[in-house]
Amino acid sequence: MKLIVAVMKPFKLDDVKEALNGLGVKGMTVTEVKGYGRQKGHKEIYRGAEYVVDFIPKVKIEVIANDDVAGQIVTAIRNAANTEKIGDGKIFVLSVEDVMRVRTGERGPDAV
Amino acid sequence: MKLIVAVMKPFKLDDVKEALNGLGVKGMTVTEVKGYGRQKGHKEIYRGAEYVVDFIPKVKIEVIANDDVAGQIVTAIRNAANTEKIGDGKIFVLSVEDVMRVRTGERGPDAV
Amino acid sequence: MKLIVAVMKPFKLDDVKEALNGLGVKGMTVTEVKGYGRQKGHKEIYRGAEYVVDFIPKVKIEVIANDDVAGQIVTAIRNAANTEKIGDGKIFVLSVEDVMRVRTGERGPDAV
Amino acid sequence: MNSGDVAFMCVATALVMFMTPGLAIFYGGLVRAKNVLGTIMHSFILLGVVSILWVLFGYSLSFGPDIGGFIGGLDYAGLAGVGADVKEGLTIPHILFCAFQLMFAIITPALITGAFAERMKFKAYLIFITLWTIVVYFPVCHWVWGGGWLQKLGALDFAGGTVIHINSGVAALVTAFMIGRRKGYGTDQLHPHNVPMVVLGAGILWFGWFGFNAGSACAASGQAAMALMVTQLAAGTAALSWALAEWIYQGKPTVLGAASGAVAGLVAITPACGFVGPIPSIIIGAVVGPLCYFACVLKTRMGYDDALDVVGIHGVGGLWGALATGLFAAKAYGGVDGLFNGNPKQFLIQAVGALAAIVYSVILTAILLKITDKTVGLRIDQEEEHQGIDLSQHSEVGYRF
Amino acid sequence: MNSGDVAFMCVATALVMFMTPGLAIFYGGLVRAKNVLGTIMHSFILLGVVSILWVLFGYSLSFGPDIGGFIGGLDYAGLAGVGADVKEGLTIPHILFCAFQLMFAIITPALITGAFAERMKFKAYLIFITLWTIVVYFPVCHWVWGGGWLQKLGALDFAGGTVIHINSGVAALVTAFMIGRRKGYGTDQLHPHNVPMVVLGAGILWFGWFGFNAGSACAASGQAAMALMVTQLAAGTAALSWALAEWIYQGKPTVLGAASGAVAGLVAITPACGFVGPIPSIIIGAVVGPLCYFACVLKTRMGYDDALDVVGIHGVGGLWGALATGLFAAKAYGGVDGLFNGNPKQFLIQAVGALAAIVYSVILTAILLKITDKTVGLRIDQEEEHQGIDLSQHSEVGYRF
Amino acid sequence: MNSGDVAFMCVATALVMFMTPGLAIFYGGLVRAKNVLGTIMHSFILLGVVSILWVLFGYSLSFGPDIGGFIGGLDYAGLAGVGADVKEGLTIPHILFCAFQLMFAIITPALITGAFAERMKFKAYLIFITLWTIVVYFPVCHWVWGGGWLQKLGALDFAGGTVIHINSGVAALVTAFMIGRRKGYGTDQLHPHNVPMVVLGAGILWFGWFGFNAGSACAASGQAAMALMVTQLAAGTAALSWALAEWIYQGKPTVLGAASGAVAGLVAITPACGFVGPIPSIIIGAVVGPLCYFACVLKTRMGYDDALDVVGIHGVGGLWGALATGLFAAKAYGGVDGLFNGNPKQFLIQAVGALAAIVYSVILTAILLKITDKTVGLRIDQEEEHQGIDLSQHSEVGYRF
Ligand SMILES: Nc1ncnc2c1ncn2[C@@H]1O[C@H](COP(=O)(O)OP(=O)(O)O)[C@@H](O)[C@H]1O
Ligand SMILES: Nc1ncnc2c1ncn2[C@@H]1O[C@H](COP(=O)(O)OP(=O)(O)O)[C@@H](O)[C@H]1O
Ligand SMILES: Nc1ncnc2c1ncn2[C@@H]1O[C@H](COP(=O)(O)OP(=O)(O)O)[C@@H](O)[C@H]1O
Repeated sequence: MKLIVAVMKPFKLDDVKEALNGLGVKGMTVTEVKGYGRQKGHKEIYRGAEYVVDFIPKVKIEVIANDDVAGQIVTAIRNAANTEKIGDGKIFVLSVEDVMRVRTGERGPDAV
Repeated sequence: MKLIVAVMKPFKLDDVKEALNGLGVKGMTVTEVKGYGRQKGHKEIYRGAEYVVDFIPKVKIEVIANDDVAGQIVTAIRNAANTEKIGDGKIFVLSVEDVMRVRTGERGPDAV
Repeated sequence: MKLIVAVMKPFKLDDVKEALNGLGVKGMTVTEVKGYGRQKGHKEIYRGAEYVVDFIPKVKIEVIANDDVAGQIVTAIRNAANTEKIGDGKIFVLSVEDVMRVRTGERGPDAV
Repeated sequence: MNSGDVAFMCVATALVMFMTPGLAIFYGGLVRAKNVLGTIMHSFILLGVVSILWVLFGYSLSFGPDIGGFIGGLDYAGLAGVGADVKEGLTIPHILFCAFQLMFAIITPALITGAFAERMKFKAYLIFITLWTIVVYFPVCHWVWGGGWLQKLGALDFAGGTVIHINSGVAALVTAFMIGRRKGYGTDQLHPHNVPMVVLGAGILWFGWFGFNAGSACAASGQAAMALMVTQLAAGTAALSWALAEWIYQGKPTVLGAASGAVAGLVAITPACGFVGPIPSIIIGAVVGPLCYFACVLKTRMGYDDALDVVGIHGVGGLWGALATGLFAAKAYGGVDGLFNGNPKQFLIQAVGALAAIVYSVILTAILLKITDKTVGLRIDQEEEHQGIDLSQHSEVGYRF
Repeated sequence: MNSGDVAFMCVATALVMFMTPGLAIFYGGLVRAKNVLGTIMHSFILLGVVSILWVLFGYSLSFGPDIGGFIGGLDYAGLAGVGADVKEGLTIPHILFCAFQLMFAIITPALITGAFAERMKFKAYLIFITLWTIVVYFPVCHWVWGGGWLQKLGALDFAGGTVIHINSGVAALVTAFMIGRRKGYGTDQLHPHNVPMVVLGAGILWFGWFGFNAGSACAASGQAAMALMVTQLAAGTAALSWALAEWIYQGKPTVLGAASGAVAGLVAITPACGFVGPIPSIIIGAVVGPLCYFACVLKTRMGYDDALDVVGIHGVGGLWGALATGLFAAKAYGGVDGLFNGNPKQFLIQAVGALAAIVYSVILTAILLKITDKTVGLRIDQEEEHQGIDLSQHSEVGYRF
Repeated sequence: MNSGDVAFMCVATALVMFMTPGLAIFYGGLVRAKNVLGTIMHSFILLGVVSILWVLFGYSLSFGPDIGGFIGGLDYAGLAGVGADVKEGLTIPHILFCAFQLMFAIITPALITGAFAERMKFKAYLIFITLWTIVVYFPVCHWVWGGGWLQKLGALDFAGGTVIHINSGVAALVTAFMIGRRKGYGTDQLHPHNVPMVVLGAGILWFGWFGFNAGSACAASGQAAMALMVTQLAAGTAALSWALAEWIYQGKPTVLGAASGAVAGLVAITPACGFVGPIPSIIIGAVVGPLCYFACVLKTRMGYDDALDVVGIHGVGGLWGALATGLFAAKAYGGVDGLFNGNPKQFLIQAVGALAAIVYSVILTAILLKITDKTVGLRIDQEEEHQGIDLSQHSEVGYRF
């Protein structure tokens, strides 16, 4: 099983959710994060002073998936989250050793 | 070493903390997240319109543990977090290559 | 490729960012989390009652890096985040199977 | 008609109205984020419910011609005869007096809501609070201000220590017992989600309370001015004395303590404010801070869950205020003398007034709660309580940052 | 000069001023967090812009000697001759009347801003709103209150149903159409980020509205007192009736609904408040809640994006209020009789007044928007809209928790 | 006694009281979230501390029979002889004048607290601020309003530019220097955590300031009305002129800038408001916006850490206001003529008054800080500063969303 993590622009979340629904992916976990990268931060003004804020609001989604669909999921997220502008974010895949569904105690692929 | 990640209902956090204390687990990191899954979202009303909000508040805990206790930890979390109702969440386990304690610079199992 | 995760004291974030810049690391993702560990929580007073709050504000940073620089990054974070006081946090390293840059669709080391 | 008095009472009425949103903000900040809206709604909706009751028959029951010392007659039902003409015995329009008193009738039941915060069904709430306003507030108001038996007895209650604070504080106690504790009480940290909001609410209450207390003179008079000053002194002193009590007993003074102390001081000076001068008001405030603080400490030990300390602040503070009026009152300020000015009888009368309100409010509140519980059920179920009343009762969430 | 009246009108002026920050808070809570500051700014900056316009020529255009029933002359430009002496026909200083009216001129354009929230360029906003105040507000104000043709016709508008609410509500409709929908309208959840803030704003508005409505009597009189009472009754009833409509049609009463209803009630009673008594005010409030609620439901169906429901609340509520004045007005309260008191003509006059304001405001608003669009462009670009107007227009963020 | 004046002054007193919670909200929003409560506490607790000082001897030192032009005698200690009877020379009760002035004595020290926000020990704060109120505020208040030497000299200070704003602004400067910069100053972003809260605070301040300025007429008079109008004009203009200065020099107008400008405008018009008309008030406001803006820019360059710009806004704005009074004052409005009306002497007198306050406040503030530092230490330690003053000084947290 894989853990697919994607960091992306917040307003793309709904599109990504739709795309995953399309693949039959039934769950994910979403975190509000701040990203630092090539994308230029915004300027802020505060009583005569000026600051550049480098950390930009992003959302991170985490999806556990079975090995066979992981590739499709990555592609689907990429297509949905892509705006072709800098700051679109990253997707990365980790290997998961074990998964358990809390409610039932099921383990492994059944728990996904 | 393992990284045990659990996504669960927020009001179960204290129970889980107690359960982990019982196992002698001395640390964890907690994040507020929003979950999307089989659990039905709630309805919201806004000036005559109605929306279903699919993303439900959850907490995510991350625990680094040595290999020998990882299994026990998963079981303990499961038992503490289980309400037998849909939306109880998931636990997954990843393999960790290295751990360091910032304060001392200790590495590996000692750093956990 | 590696995923380097560090949990640390919030006011050290800027120092860590500088340190990573120094290594040419161009990106990271930051999450506000709460930590539970050896560090004693703070007391709170509420209308005659007293509580100890165990969960302490921390930040978590996630950096994806190629294998060759991962070690340096861990060291750099450690040096920047270290205050030699309890509660300085942990760094851990996971192995990443695949990385993709959303904007370009690049994969692997190029996407980092 | 005196235009200065009309000007004064119009503004005083507006100020007292403003206290109800202020209370909504005060209470709203004290609950957890998932219950903020439902808690606000408890106060806010009364601006509608009680306004209508007041016009229909509430004003008449409270201030209509006295029937047996217990209740007013229905002569003013529908506000018949209550117009823009000057009210007999006053210098302001009858409708203005009626409007001013309406604001008191709105905020009194709203005060109670802190006791059962975070767990009552909204439907049950509406039923209970409507009944309570009719069956408890209107009569007690009549007793003290509308020509009822306590007024005839000579009980002093300038702006409503007995009518408002003891009355609601005691109702709060009964409610807290009968609805039971919140889930997680004693284990989880059921703490305020927004303390700056609480302080803002306290600030609005304080501001509005000048209208409440000084306005109770019904004229822009020297008595009003003195009431205003002693209101300030009692509130300020109590803010300080609560914080100091915390500092001594728990090692730190808190901001919530100062805000709570201010409210306690305002409560305590309410019955006394037309009858005492600056020094007694400082004493009243100095005592009420620690007194209410320890009442809150005690609550924690006794184990009932008066969520926002209505008993500790309004009940205990109101009782102290009613009795203190009997101690410190001085004829020179506009009433009669109290114990310390050589008139022990007044202290007894004050005690009788307080006792009557307590007994009446306890019994009636308990009955009304039982009725409500039997018909629609008082309490939300466990899942709903986890979700919070905002979502479960109103399908809304407070914040989306 | 009557000191009671001066006292009253000074405070009323302060209260109406307070409504503008109140509106900023009300609207600010209704938008998403990334737009909170820009939305606040729309109201707040008018405290400066309109103040200056008012002194330069606005007061004069509105209240200067009538020119053909349409506009005032420039005799008072620069507030020449507007001093601390008593104003003819009143008992208060001329400058005080001028200050009181200034506050109305500030809040009226501010009301419109809810329609185009979250997407207008700040520069375009300033241009448009300045022009609108000059070309629409000042004339219509003159028509109704400054001795213009509607006043001569006998249109009743005690505190500004036509001048303020219909006028701004209609302008809002035009703006919503011409600027287009927000990104994500109909798909994303463009929900309030801070409902407690909305309720606080509503509370401040309600409080200030007592100055607005009662102050429109220009004296601390019986009429002022009655206006105050009916304001309370309409607002409270409408808060309840909107929430009940939701309860019936959607299964839950919401807090936002109660707050929105309160504002709708305040809007509806505004033109009527000097001319009706308690029972009509309750009817006016009872009707306006569901009416505006369904207007909001309808908007969702019609698909234009009046972001904060200015049309549904101020337009529809103001129209109902203007007509209801023609229905319920009674000579005894200070004006003339309405339809239900045997004077159908007044109803017609009210309808004419409303219609005139609608036609004039629609046409002029559309022209001004076109001009602004052609010169600097109305709308921010897509990236800026994602970022929010706080960052894109003001380089600021609202919160940092 | 004049009931209109009593009505007016009661409300004015309430309005000025409301400014202190307003300031707490204003300052509270400007600090980081971990310091919000401690910052609020700095203002809020003074409602208690200064009230008590005032009754004990503060009123007497300020307004008691003059001793050598420097201080008042103790005749009114414990408010002896200060009752509900009319005060000589006025038309309101003595106790009401005393209450009104109390509110000024509360907010003045509260203003200073912005300078040392986020880093002072609470115990040290209480000691310092109590001493400052006694040793600096009471005397300077006596000089200007209580029959002291500046009043005899003919210095004009209608509502407290010198007494309140220069005085506190200068104390702020000294404090900022002596307590040192916050950790992270110049590197971290020590930004406001809640700008909507700041605007709300500014709105409350503005609202309350009408009581402050118009109330300083001590009667519901034409002068009060004019003071009210010019207060509005200066505040509105300055909100706009600060925002425009930003727009020109930094490319964007900010909401915080508009709010800061409004406060600067209110500060600047304070000494002048009883003596000038509309056009001068617009000029005063137009100048003070950019002036204070650049004062803030300059601060950043000079490197001292006046955290919330008390010097830049109250110090600089108050100084400009005091001098502008000497420029624009016109006999016709109630005082004497200023420079532009042919009386250059008045400008000199104003400068002398300002200078005296500056010198006195600098020296005494420095001494009091030194004493406090030597006894309990001014500053929290580094760990506590990281934690924030809410937790370290009050064992509380502001928010729990
Ligand atoms: N090395 C990295 N490790 C972790 N997260 C990263 C890394 N690089 C970028 N990110 C995340 O991806 C986001 C977008 O990256 P950025 O460099 O701005 O644009 P792009 O991905 O289009 O090249 C960042 O805001 C950050 O959250
Ligand atoms: N495939 C997944 N990947 C990541 N998180 C998931 C996944 N499926 C579920 N979750 C998380 O677990 C939570 C509970 O899942 P849900 O399907 O609602 O109930 P249950 O786990 O009881 O079957 C979700 O809210 C989400 O946070
Ligand atoms: N076993 C663990 N798994 C995950 N996170 C941990 C673990 N132990 C500690 N942490 C994180 O590190 C932080 C610091 O740990 P703590 O034990 O307080 O101090 P130290 O790391 O200096 O020994 C904690 O607040 C928590 O966020």
